[in-house]
This record gives sequence, C-alpha cells and structure tokens, in this order.
Amino acid sequence: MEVLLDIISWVLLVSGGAFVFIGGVGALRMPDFYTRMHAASLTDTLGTILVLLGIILQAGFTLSAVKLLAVMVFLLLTAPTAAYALANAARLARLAPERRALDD
Amino acid sequence: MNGLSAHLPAIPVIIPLLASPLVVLLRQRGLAWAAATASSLFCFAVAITLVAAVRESGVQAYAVGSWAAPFGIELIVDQFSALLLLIVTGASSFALLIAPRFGSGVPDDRQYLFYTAWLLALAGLSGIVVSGDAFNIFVFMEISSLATYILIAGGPNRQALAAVFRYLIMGTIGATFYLIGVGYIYMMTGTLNLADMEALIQDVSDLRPVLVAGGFITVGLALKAAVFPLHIWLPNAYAHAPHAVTAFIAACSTKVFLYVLFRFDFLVFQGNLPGHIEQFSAFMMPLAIIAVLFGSAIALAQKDLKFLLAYSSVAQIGYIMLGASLVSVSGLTAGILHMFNHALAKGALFLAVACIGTALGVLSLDKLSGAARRMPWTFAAFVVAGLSLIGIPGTAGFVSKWYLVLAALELGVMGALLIVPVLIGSVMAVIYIWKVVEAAYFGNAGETVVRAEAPWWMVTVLWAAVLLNVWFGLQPGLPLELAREAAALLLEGQ
Amino acid sequence: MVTLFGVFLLTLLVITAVGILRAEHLFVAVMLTGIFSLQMAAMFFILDAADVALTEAAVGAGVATVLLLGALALTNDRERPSGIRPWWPLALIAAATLLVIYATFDQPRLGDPDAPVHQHVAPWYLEETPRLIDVPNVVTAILASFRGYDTLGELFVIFTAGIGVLFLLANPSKGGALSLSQSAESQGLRHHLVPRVVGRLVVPFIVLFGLYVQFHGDYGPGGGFQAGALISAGIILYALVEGESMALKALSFRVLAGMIAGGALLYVGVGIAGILLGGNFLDYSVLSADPVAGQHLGILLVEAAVGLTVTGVLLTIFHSFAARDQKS
Amino acid sequence: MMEYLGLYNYWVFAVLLMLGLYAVISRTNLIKKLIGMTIFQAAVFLLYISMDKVEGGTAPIIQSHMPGQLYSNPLPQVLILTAIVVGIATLSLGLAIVIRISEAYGSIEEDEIRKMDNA
Repeated sequence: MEVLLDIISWVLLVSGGAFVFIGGVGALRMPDFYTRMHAASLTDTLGTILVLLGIILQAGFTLSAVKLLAVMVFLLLTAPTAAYALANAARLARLAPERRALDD
Repeated sequence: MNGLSAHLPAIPVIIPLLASPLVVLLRQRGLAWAAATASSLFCFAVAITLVAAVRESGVQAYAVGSWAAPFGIELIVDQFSALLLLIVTGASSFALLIAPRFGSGVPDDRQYLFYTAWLLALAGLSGIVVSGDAFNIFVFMEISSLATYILIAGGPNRQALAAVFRYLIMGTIGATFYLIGVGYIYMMTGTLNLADMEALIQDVSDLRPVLVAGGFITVGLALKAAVFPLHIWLPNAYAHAPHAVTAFIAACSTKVFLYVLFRFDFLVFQGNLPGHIEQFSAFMMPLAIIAVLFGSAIALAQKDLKFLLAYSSVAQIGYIMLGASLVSVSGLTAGILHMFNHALAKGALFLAVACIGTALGVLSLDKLSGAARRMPWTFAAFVVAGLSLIGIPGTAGFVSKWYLVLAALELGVMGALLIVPVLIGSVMAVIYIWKVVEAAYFGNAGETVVRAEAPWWMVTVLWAAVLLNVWFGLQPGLPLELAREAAALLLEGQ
Repeated sequence: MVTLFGVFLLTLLVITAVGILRAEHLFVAVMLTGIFSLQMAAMFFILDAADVALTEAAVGAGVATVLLLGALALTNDRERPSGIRPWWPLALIAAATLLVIYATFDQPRLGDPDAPVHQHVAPWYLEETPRLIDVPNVVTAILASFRGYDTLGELFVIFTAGIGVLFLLANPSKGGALSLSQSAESQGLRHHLVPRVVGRLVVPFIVLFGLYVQFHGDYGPGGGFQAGALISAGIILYALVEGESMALKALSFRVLAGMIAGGALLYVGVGIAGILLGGNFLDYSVLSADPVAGQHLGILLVEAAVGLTVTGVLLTIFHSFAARDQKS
Repeated sequence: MMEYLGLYNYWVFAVLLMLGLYAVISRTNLIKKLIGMTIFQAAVFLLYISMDKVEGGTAPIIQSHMPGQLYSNPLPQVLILTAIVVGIATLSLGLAIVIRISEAYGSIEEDEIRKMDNA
C-alpha cells in the first residue's frame, strides 16, 4: 500500500513538473500574446494541481493535506480568473494576434 | 508626581506620540496647534528637568517594558543627550510658538495633518536622542525623517516637492547605510545595545566586517547630517520648506544625526578599533575645513535670504566637525558647544526670516532694500542673531569659536594653522550678514515707508530667542559644562 | 539540497534585479519588482524566517506592486530612453561591491552555529520566552514584548506615511474622494462577470485568513502587520471588483482615519497603562495579576493596534491614489 | 567549496545592494529611482536574514513536543519585520511625492525638472 501511494504520488509530481516545464517553454516560444498566455495557463492549472495532489498523497491524512487542498481550491478559482482578466485587458488594449498564428 | 520622575527619559517620546493621533482626531486647526504647542512646551520642561537630574545624579537609564538592557531596549540620558534634548524640544517650541498658522500653500482643512507630522518629527528626534539601542535609533530616525519630508513638502512652491524628493532618496540611502553598518556590528558581536557593543567589539575589532561597518555608519550618518560633501540635499530643502519648519529643522535636525555619529564613532569605534582615531581625524578634518570655506563662499553669492542661511549651515556643520576631528576633550567640547550655540543663532535667524516672510512675503535681497525701516524690531533681532552667528564677543557664537581656537592651539603649530580657516570663515560670515544689513538698512526704500512689522507675538518670540543668544554669550556656564562632561564621557568613558 | 535551492534562488534574484534595471517600460519594471519580492520571500522561507517571508510576500509582492501601479497610472509608464550614461557611477559601484565582498571573508559562514549572533542574546530569548511570556512563536514574543518599543516605532512609521499621503494627496476641492463620479473606473469591473463572481467569492476568505493571521500570531507565523496587509488586500480587491465608491461606503475616509488614530492610541495607551499600574512604559506584566497572563493580554492588544493602524493606513493610501485625477 | 558557498548569500547581498544604488544614482526617472531604492533595501533584508540561519535549525516557533530542537535566531527576523514596514512607508510617501511632482511639473524625469526649476 505504502509503495503504491508513493508510486502514484511520484507519477503525479513528475507529470506536474513536466506540464510546468512545457508551459514555460510555450510561454517563451509561442509567437504572440494570446498563444503564450494559453501556454502559461497550463502551468497555473494542470501543472500546479498535479504537483499539489502529489504532495497531498505524500502528506497523508494530516492538517497539512487539508491546507494543501484549500490552496488547490483557491488556485482553481483564481488562476482561470486571472487568465480571463489578462486576455480581456489585452483585447481592450486592441492587441492584435500575430498574423502567422491566424494563417496556420 | 514623584512616581513619574522615574519615567522622565521616556516622556519626551511618549507625549508627542500620544498627542499626534489625538490631533488627527481633533482635526480643527486651532486645537491642533494648541495641542502640538502644549506637548512641545511640556517636553521642553521635561528636558530642562532631565538636564537638572543628569547634573545632580548622573546618567539616567530606563528599561522599556522592564526588560533589562541587552535583551530589552534601554533609554539612556547622559549629559550629551540631555543637551541635545534641550536643543530639539526648545527649537520645536520656539518654532511652533511663532507659527499658529502655516505657509500660504497649506489649506486650512489640512493643517491638522501638518501639526501631526510636526509632533511625529519631534517624537522621532527625541527618540533618537534618548535611545541606547542601535536598531531603535534607526526606527526613530525613520519616523523623524518621514515626518520631516512631509513638513518640507508643505512648502509654498513646487520646488519644495523636487527638493523633498531628493532629500527622501538621500535620506533613505543614509538610513539604510546606517542599518547595514549596524547589521555588520550585530553580526560580529551579537548585540544591538550600544554600551554592550562597546564592550564586545574589542574582541573582533581587527576584522574586516567591523571596519566596513565603521565606513557604512560614518558615511550614512554624514549623509543625514549633511556633512560636506554630502550636503547637497540641504540648501534646497531648507530654502523651500515653510518658514517655521526651516527654523525647527535647521536648529536641530542635522545636529541630532551628528550626535549619533559622535556616539558611534567615539564610543563604539574609537579606542576599540586600532588606528580609527587617526583615520577619523585625517578624513574629517580636511572635509570640515573645506565645508567651512566652501559653505561660506557659496553663501556669499546667494541672493535669497533662506539660501544664504542654508549654505551658512553647511559651513557651521564644518565648525562642529572640525572640533570633533581634533579628537581631544577640548576640541570635542568646542564642537558640542557649537551645536548648542549654532542652534541658538541659526534658530533665531530663521525665526527672523519667518517674520520677514510673513510680513513682506519676499526674501530675495534685492527686494528687501530698506526693509529695516519697515520692520525695525525684526531686523534689529536679525542683526543681533547675525552677530552671534559670526561670533562677536558677548554672544553665544563667540564662546564656542573661542573654545575651538583654544583647542586648536593645544596642537601647537599645526593647530595654529587650523585657526586660519576658522578666521576666514568668520570674516566671510561678517560679509554675508553685512550683505543683508546693507540691503535692509541702507537700501533705497522708496519715497513712502509703510510700517509693516510682523505680528507682535512673532516679534516677542523672536526676541526671546535672540536674548537667549546674548544670555548664553555672557553666561555660558551651563551648556559649556554639559558639553565638557559630554566630551569627557565620549573620549574617556567617564 | 536546501543550499542548492538557496544558490539557485539567489542567482535568480540577481538576474531579476538586472532585468528591473534594464527595463525601460516601467510597467515591466514594476511587475519584475513584484517577482523579485516573491523570490525574496521564498529565500527568507528557506532561511527559516517564516514571519518575514509572509510579510515580504504580502507587502513587497502585494501592497508595493499595487501602489507602484497606481502611481504609474497617475504619471507616466515609460522611462525616457536615455542617451549615454556616464561611466563613473558604474565604476564607483563596482569598486564598492568589491569592497563589501572583500569584507565577507572574515564573516561567519551561513548557518554556522558558533557565529557570534547565535551566542549572546539570541539563546536567552529562546530559553526564557516559554517561561516569561509563554507563547510558542518567539518572533512574536520579541516583536511585541521584549522589543515592543521598536514595534511602537514601526507603527508610528506607517502612521507617519499615512499622514503624509493624506497631506500630499487629499483633494479638498472634491470633498475627499467621497463624491467620486460614476465613471468607468469607479465602477470597477462590475460589468465583467467572471472576475466579479470570483472576486466576491474570494474576498470573505481573504479577510477571514487575515483575521486568522492576526490572532494566530502567537502560535504560528503572523501578527498585526501581516494581517493588516492581508485584510487591506482583500478590501482593495473588493474595490477593484465592485468599484471605489462601494469600498468607501463600507469604510469611509473618516472611519479609516479613526482606525489609524485608534490603533496608534491603543498602542501608546497600553504602554501608559503599564506606567499607571506601577511598571515601566510598555511593561505588560503588570496588566494582570499573573505576569504571564499580563504579557498575553498586552501582546494581544498591541497586535490588534498594529493590525488596525496598518489596515487603515494601507487603505487610505490606496484610496488617495485612486481618487487622484487620471493623467489627461 | 562549502567554505565559499557559505558566503554566497553575502555576495548576492553586495551585488543587489550596489545594483539598487546604481539604479538610484544613474536613472533620472523618479519612479525608477524608487524601484532601485526598494531593491537596495531588500538587499539589506537579505543580509540580516542570512545571519539568522542555524544549520539544522527550524523557524523559531517553539515545539514543546520536540525538546532539543535547534531553532534559528529570531532577533534578525524581528528587526527585518520592522525594516520591511519602514520600506513600504518610505515607498508610499515617495510615490505620493512623485505624483505631486508629475502634476506640478508635467514630468517625472529629474533632469527635465531641474531644467524647469532653473529656467
């Protein structure tokens, strides 16, 4: 059982880390604001949540796990909102998407 | 009341701190002024009591929160801090008495904030003076600095804002340098209490962090005290502040930072760091001499009364530093005494400027021609205070310069050479004060001379300050003794 | 492992600082400053300073960023491109850096338990706090009691800043900011559904967390200042979502001034109560028959005072900035 | 190796300190100067907090169920809590002054302001 939990937790941690990394590469390499933001929001949601789940499994049934769960809930609420506000601000500022991105 | 006497060292800090939020709640201008003045005068009375207590029973220590010294914060009032406390509370009281209403730029409904800031500046400066803890000094330094920025920003012109921004940047750098220095000493000794530091620093005195700490603290405090060449924030800040504020800060603020500088340099570093005395003197003496000559020379070229007096302050800080850089009891006595006497003279001069500015609204020399006939009382006071600034026998300014010359002569031929800049500086002071007198008394006033004397209470306060200059010129016993004991305390630890 | 993290974060700090220096768009510089503070907070956490990390995150990354952005909106968000920079400041700075680094070689190494800092007063605090004050968080014990006088000074520093901002920016012709027009800015994000719904959902939790940090400061990291920063952050979020005027309706300038002055009075009052009850200034032991209970009461009161004033000042500063006319 | 790694904090302190100071000295934009000042102050926080660490210690929150636990030094943390507050107070006052300068002069570049004053 212990070993199983450990394995699951590490799988979650590693895959979360992978998503964070991919998000980071995307934010650097994507051609324009909107696509970059898309990549970055991956880090915020999937990446961090997988990592948090992994840590929760490591923590077991303790107070820390509850706190981590609360952090996760708040992240799920705020990260998409922040992404929305950012995109909205860009739209209000009439930031045009890169042409190349549209053509593809 | 007997029970309260044990708490005397803390009271000059507590009272203005208590009064400032009350002023915020009062909001009304007249009440705000009354509350500020009452607390300032009360602190002045406490300062006088403290001087008496120190002379009677020696150093007064006070453990805040009843926690003993290196663990809690200790307040210490010795001869040196008692003298400074007298300067701070006295300057604040005189300047407040002359100004029930501040400059034209501040609307009535915001004046209460101004008096709040004034009280905070007073509390901050008193807090620095009575504190025996290096970090606590930093905290109160910031209270006084922030409050002073607010006071200067209340000046009537937009130049005040530019001046205060520069002061804020340089002041923060100075305070942060001080904090770094304290951090290094703390790193090497493990204590923040000044007396404790003095004892513990001997074991680590030859290590580089302590030397760097000495550098940071000296430079940081010199910045705050406007020691040449770090004075560049001073003239603009003094000149564009409201008049009463200039009278307050010109009389005491730089001196408080010089006080901290002397405390650190003489108590903690000198005697414990090898070679520090020579370095201090070799570094400070040339700067002090240049400050005297440069400040006076620039003052000569000024056309605005406030700028003229502000540059003269740069020169006067030079005299204080010159006395200290001799590193002898008599030299330090002269320097400390000059703190007191310069506060008297410059405070009185800026009070006169406040009267002139209130009554005539102009301060540039060419517009003041013949003004003495319009405001005879004020200009007579200006002349007497000017004589004290120059150092004419019979005034306070003479006494400290005389002791400075005596202390220099103790050094033999080298010292005799030091008299030259002192004399040149005094001659230049004669010239720049004469420039004002010439314009005011011998300038062309036009055909009809209208009497436009400042309100009677302003002239009364001004003359009270001027008469103090004469009194302490003829009876220099009290400040002289305090200065001598303070110098002995700093140099010999007794 | 921890050392590795430390080295990584510290290097990142230097890179961020260089980035801030090079950014000519001030908005970018401000954002990088926020990131800088967050990295600094992480570094503090690694160095076992949980309280400081919490404060740095709330203040440096939160409040300071909001204030800087507010100032940018009122002034200009572009630095004028500079021509040739003089070389002497760089030379001077480089020399000074080398001097400070040169001094480090005599310093105790990081984490050295024999360093003088850990010998003299620090062990006393760690040993005596359970007996004398009996709160687990030694930082709180020192902050509020042993060095309570410093904290009094700290409260008055922030008090002074509030007074200064009011003095410089209060707009009497508009009657304070009370008569804000119903312009787009003052309505906040009311017509944006997503931020509004989420904002309303989160604000109570932020304030609740602030209160937790306020009253849990004896046992864990936290205290009046952090709580004040958090609560005011919650209310600032409310102002952004629902509009300035709604936030001012809840806490008007008058109320805020009352909070500022009330907190300051409370702290000084506790100190004076110590004198009246026969102790020294800020001596809490005399507040109750049992010295330890007295200490608890004193710490509770002064932390509440700090929280009150800090909340009041930060909100006053925010509203003063927001009420200023936007640049034309 | 560890000999020098243990000093890395203090080197970064020196570099950050001087980077901040350089920004204050060399930039003419007033807000940039204030940002430089915050870096300058943050460097000092790092200096103090680096002192507090004890190898093997934890945050100084006493756990009675773990006797013999090593704790890091609480005193520098207290000092820096105060210093952070001082920093934000200075920053907000500085920003308020900058806003007033911008309204009075129409610029926040130091050399342009000086030119207007001398004109």
